[in-house]
Amino acid sequence: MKVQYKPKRNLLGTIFQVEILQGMALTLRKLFSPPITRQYPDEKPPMYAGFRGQHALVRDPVTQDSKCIGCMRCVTVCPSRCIRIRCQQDAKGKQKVESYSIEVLRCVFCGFCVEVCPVGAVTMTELFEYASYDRESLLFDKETLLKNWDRFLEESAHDENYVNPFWRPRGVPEASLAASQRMKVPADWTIEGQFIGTSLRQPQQNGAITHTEADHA
Amino acid sequence: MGKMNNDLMQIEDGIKFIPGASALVAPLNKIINWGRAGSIWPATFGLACCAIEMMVAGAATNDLDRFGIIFRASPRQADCLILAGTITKKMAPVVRRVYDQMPEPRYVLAMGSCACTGGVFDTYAVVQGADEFLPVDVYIPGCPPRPEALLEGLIKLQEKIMQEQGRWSQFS
Amino acid sequence: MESILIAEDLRNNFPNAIFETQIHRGQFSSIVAPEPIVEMCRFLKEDYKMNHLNCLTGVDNLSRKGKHFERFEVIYQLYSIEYRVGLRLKAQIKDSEDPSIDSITSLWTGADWLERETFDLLGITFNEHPNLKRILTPEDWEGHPLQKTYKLKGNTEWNGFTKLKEKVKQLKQFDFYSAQEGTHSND
Amino acid sequence: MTESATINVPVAQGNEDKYKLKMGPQHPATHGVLRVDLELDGETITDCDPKVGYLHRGFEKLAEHRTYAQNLVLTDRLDYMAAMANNVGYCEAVEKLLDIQVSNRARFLRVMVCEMARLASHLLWLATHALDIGAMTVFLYAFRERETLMEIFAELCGSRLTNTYTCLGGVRQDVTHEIMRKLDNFINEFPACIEEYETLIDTNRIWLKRTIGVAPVSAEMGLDLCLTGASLRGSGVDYDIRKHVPYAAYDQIDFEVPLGETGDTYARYRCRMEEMRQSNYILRQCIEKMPPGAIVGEDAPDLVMPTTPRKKVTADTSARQGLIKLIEDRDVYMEGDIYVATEVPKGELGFYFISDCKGKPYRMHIRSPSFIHIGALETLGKGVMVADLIAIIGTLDVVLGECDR
Amino acid sequence: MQILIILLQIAALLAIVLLHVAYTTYFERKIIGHMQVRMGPMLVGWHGLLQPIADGIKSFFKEDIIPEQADKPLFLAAPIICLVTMLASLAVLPFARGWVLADINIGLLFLFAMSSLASYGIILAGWASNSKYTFLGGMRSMAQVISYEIPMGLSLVGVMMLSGSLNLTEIVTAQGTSIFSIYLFPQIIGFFVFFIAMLAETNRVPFDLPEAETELVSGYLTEYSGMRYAMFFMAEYIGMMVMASIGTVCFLGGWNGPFEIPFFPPFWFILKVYGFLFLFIWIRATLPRYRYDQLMELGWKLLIPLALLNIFLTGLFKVFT
Repeated sequence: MKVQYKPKRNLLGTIFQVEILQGMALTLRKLFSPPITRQYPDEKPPMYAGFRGQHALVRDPVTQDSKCIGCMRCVTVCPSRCIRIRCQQDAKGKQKVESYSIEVLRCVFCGFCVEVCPVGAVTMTELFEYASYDRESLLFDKETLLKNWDRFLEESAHDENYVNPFWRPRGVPEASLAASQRMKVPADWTIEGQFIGTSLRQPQQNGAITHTEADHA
Repeated sequence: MGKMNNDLMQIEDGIKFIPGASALVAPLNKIINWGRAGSIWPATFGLACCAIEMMVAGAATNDLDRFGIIFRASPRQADCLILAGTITKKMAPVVRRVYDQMPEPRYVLAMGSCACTGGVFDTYAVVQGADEFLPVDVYIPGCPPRPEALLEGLIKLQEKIMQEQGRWSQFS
Repeated sequence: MESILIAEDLRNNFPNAIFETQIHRGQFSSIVAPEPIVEMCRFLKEDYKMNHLNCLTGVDNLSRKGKHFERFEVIYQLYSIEYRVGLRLKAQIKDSEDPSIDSITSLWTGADWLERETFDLLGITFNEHPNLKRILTPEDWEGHPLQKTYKLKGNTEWNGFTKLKEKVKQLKQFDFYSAQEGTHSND
Repeated sequence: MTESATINVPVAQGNEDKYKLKMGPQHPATHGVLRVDLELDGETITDCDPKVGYLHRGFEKLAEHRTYAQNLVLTDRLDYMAAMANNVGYCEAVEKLLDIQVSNRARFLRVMVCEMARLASHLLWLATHALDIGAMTVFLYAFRERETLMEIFAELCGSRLTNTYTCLGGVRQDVTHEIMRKLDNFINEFPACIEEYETLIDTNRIWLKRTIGVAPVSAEMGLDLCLTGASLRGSGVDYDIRKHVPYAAYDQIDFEVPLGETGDTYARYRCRMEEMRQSNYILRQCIEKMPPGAIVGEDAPDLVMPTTPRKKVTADTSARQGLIKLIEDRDVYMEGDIYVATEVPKGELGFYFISDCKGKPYRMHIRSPSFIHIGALETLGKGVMVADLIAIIGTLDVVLGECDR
Repeated sequence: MQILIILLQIAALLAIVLLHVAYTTYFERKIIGHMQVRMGPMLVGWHGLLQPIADGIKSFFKEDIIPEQADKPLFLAAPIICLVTMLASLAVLPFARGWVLADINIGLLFLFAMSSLASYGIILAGWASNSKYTFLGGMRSMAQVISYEIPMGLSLVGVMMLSGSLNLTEIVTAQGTSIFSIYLFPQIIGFFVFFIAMLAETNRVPFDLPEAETELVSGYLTEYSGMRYAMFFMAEYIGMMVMASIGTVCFLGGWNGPFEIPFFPPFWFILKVYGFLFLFIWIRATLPRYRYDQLMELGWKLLIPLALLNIFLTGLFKVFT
């Protein structure tokens, strides 16, 4: 396909600078249209579940402690090697996590640690405002990470039933999920309720289609 | 001048004090700090990925101009250096030179993991943190941080500037 | 037009220079001797219209075993836009003080930088290259990073960076705050 | 000194007409940390020597020390204007190397994010190119639309710029109805936005003067310089990897490849503008044709990749952790090498891999379009004026993260 | 006593003009911001109203860097030359009938002389900084000023012929007999040439080559910091105002308006000047930048012939009426 060029200017257009006047008309029109600026400190940007922001360790509502079992999968998968876990075996031979730290300034926010965690212990919250004057305060230890979780629950609209999309990926068949991953999720996270192309919808006559049409309306 | 020196009171070891000066200095200090905090001009200095988010912060959705922040191309007119991206060893002397060219008072923001610590690039070619050769004022985590996070870093910097005492460059 | 036919024809034209033709996941590659590489590329470019040089890079085969593998390898990935076929040439270069191969900048001007990059990162010299200098690393860098003997964190610190750190130490006394601290307090 | 301009005045020693100017690495128009050493005669460039490497981070070395799954995060930081397209390119290459099947839905999702990334990248190119030539309002307008895309990315995968969206065997997250509704709105509104940019610059006499006839590249010259992408298609060479070697679901999608004629800055500009329209069309098809199904293939490897071959994981450990799917004893760790190229917004992004039976690549080479395009600057930059050089850097659409790696 | 009054008048004029300059920058940021669908300064003061003040305070207390390699006296003198010449040209501007500091007979020539002198400041700044970017900026500025002074002067010859005077007050008065009591319509070609030359003289988009940010970093300003930079900045904006005033006086009928405003005669004058300034800003928000050689081409090959044509036509007009 050859690219389309706009027709050449005629003499009259050249003398009266029509194209420049058109451009100026556009900017003038924009002068009176409302600005799209979000006034940040007052207006926060829209945040979505699964945003890869500040790290947190989920506080278990029962034990009030972290859910981490010390399997080291997050440590292994971390591309920037910023997670440190120290484990200890207690008297019964059960593994206990002694310390868990994330060096946030080295993190690349890929979300791999959240994705591989078998128990949904580590997560990335929707908080992103935690700039600091020094480097030390951005080395999160276990206590800080648990506090981050509290702060997240406090500042966001989520409650205890929060499911991070990296714990339970959207669009994965229920059968291929581990037991711990079978969480209660919105309908369109499952295979049955997922988005299907508009041209493919007609032949299907199940519950999914009514849902999608309702959604579109 | 000599007479004035005699009037200096030594309140602590090494700290001298002019009687009555604080009444004059404090409001002036406040005004200057307000002026500085209200017009931070960063140098246009994009290094890598974070530079794109820095541009977004300057674009219409977030609009740094609201804070009185406009990018200056020349470091001579800049007050603040936003290190947006990975600093490699080859680049480090240049970064330092840009910093040296800036007039006092000058501030440095390290934006993103790479500028703060080197991030994922723990290799032969990358400086492991800008603070190896620059005094960094604010660290902004994220890879890259959201543009709003950069704004928050700049607000933190403004708070820091408001706290300053007597940083009056050549007039001090 | 099939890649295999081209590879065969190449073998017929340069019988002594082709050691082996491999196929892996549907891609053909010929392991070749380094000497006639320019003629080979010209042959492919002119006879089979392989006018697009996809990729030119080098490999350090130190910890990799193979029948024909020498220490260094230079990869030429060629593609014919007209016939939509590709062929890879893998020129083997023996380990020596100064591993070298002829430059193909006479065929593709664009190969200039790719060869410079290969020289920079692997230390393979390209004969008759117009401007063979380091490109990615600083000019006084020591070592070639992509060689397998080179550590990830580097074998030695770059000279320029140590100098910078010294300079920073010197400049620190002119800093506004440190200068003030120097006059006001004892530490 | 030998070829002093038109008037032949004897020049004293040391007062030569020519002088050197080092532009960059800190310069507002070099798109990052490119440095160009110029030799100038007045304002005309007589010698142009681009210097790169100021962002050389050692990607290829680092990749040899990380697993295939971990290296994905590095590709985000290559061409950070279109991280999605890089993710897709990397995954396509590794999947071919390790022989991993991708589900059909994931293919379509990949096409979708690729084209969104192409729009985002081209918008950023338009913005900076226009800013370089002095039209600063286009910059803001283009960023307005780009923000919409970035927000869709953030909702889709949790990050705006460095997406890490794909994974070996598919993608990491499915789309939701909300995302598709937003995308649908976007593609309905976007053609009007392109019109808006074109009103400002397309026929503007200053823009035409600054772009027509500047740095013309003929088809032969383009191939000789190894240019790819819109920079080559502006010269009329029909080379688009999406058509030549279809990857993802591009074989199921209908689109056209815009080709220029003259190969000058204006032709490349027009090519990219048309590509944006085509991308919009592809996105519309993605919405129409999105097939149902899982987002990862059956045999997708786990993120925690074993680094040594044939490591048996016993049944009980996998039961405990619940997730480990093995790539044991398959021929994924077969020895061999592969070169897979994909069409990213900048041009041809190729990955050359050598596998030596380990979970880490033995060698990863990235054929980055920007590196070669900056190499072409050496030829294109001769004989033009300083202002044109800025326009040429803009029109080649380079990004230094990808160039220096 | 007379001197004291004049001094007071000068002081008042300077204070008002400098305040206007400060707020012109504010309006520029606001207007361009809104044209680019964003907001402009918002947080320093109510809707950013204190922004220029903050900028000023900050600039005043910045460190003043003089590069080691610079030619020090010239480096220091350049911004002063720029600012002083620009301020001096304010003296002859008639803001309203009788509202003029020095009503001299060669007012228009004086303005030309001053605006040419100001370009010396720019050239010296470029040269004295001893940096290649500033040097290129200075060279560009010199070439630009030389090539655009001529069309500008020629375009005003028509006005001089019609009014028969170089005195600005008399030019305004003479326009009373014209259509709408402005010279815009009889001198439309002259106005076109003048307007383009005016943009070029003040180094505004699309002719902002001397400080083209994406090419020459900041052009001739690259090495200037703090207060000296602010002085150049002020000079540039005063230059804009002066040029807008010449345009107003020569083509738009100065202080004449559709009706008289009691107690504040310069109302129409100021309104027209602000109209011009808005046009400057509007153009800046819309257009790309010319290339150096194209700029020269436009000046010498289009504007000068047009201006000469205008003189010829005006002459014919004068002869036949």
